[in-house]
Amino acid sequence: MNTEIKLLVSTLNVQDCVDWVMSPETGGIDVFVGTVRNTTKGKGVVRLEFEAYEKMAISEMEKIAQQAFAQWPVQKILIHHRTGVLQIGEIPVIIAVSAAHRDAAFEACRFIIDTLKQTVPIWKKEIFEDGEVWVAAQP
Amino acid sequence: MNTEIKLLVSTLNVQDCVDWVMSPETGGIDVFVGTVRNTTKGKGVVRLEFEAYEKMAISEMEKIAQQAFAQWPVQKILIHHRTGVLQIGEIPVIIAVSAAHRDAAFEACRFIIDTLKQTVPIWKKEIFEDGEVWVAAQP
Amino acid sequence: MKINILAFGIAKDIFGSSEVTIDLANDATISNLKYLLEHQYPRLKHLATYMVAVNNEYALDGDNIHERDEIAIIPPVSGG
Amino acid sequence: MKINILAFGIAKDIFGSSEVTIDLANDATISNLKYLLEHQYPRLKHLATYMVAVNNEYALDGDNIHERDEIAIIPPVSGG
Repeated sequence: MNTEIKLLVSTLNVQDCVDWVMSPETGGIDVFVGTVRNTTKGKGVVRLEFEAYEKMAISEMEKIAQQAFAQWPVQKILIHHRTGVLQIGEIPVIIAVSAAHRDAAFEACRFIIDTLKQTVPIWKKEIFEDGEVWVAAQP
Repeated sequence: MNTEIKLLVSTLNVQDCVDWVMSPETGGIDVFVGTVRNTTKGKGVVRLEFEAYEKMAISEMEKIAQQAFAQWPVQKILIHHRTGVLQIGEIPVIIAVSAAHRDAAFEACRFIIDTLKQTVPIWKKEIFEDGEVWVAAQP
Repeated sequence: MKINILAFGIAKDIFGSSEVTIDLANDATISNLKYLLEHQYPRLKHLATYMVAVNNEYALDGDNIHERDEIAIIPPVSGG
Repeated sequence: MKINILAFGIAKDIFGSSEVTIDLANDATISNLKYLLEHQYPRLKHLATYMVAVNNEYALDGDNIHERDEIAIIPPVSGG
């Protein structure tokens, strides 16, 4: 298999992700690591909560990986996404892409995170000191 | 300090690099991991040897980092480069860039590896079964 | 036909539940479903947008709903 | 003046040493140095290109060389 796509409730590990996509034919790996910021639009964030429609989220992430394989000469694609409660500095998502040459890895990785944010049924709630909001839900 | 630039003789560690660039203000980290491929132009590679003009290499990498800070709103930049003998699958270079927003991290990371390959005085010798060659030296 | 509707994110808050049951005509479309839901849960109309998924695929307004289809309300996603 | 020249990568192979000493006029330029080196080590002319660094900075052909400058021959780089 050249994809590993998982929703996880435990801490994501960057080294494991790099190790999984690496092979003797690999010349370059691009890794995107999302992290929980302490502010959003200038307002202090206490924590985030992620919820997923799990089966469909996996299937949409697999589609994105297949689109990336169709567009760039990449070798392996890994997408790990957290669900549940995340504190500041924790990692909601890791995307790792290996390729013989780096341009393909960079471009596919950026395509995957950009598309994931548009199509994959995962929702993020920001918890502030004085309330909470589902991100992007309201106009 | 918002840069960490090192030439190292021991194995590079991706997790350490991500941990170093991450801060509570970080929303996204892009990491480029170079790896030693088992072939070059269809010919089997046995191992690589990297040599650096150390003081100048550090100073040129620092310049590239400063150019990246001038062009993109990024927070921290790490460049770790190996010297010495590397086997297939080992990591010659890790570049990690953190930013509040992912576009800046992706663009700065790609700029740094592209520029590093053009200007930083580090040389790579490919060792084949039947000989060896300094990469890019001959026309 | 009785159809169970799964709800996620803000839709779960609007429905007050992660699953609601709606009575639909046998040849109902996604459009018909949205109309009924928006009548019963007017706050749905205040979302930036929302989609309906049928059997884990995004559906179009004209698509028909069949008994035993897995239907889910997909408010604007915000993963990553 | 006697100037030590550091060599790296293929330049080290061409010189047969990581450091050679060249006798230069006091007002010598990078161009003068390259001319002398290429005379003494003709294989330098077969490189794709090469640069000279003075005190850890890339130098131009017209730049002057001073006693105690740290001079290095920089064949095409291939890091990363």
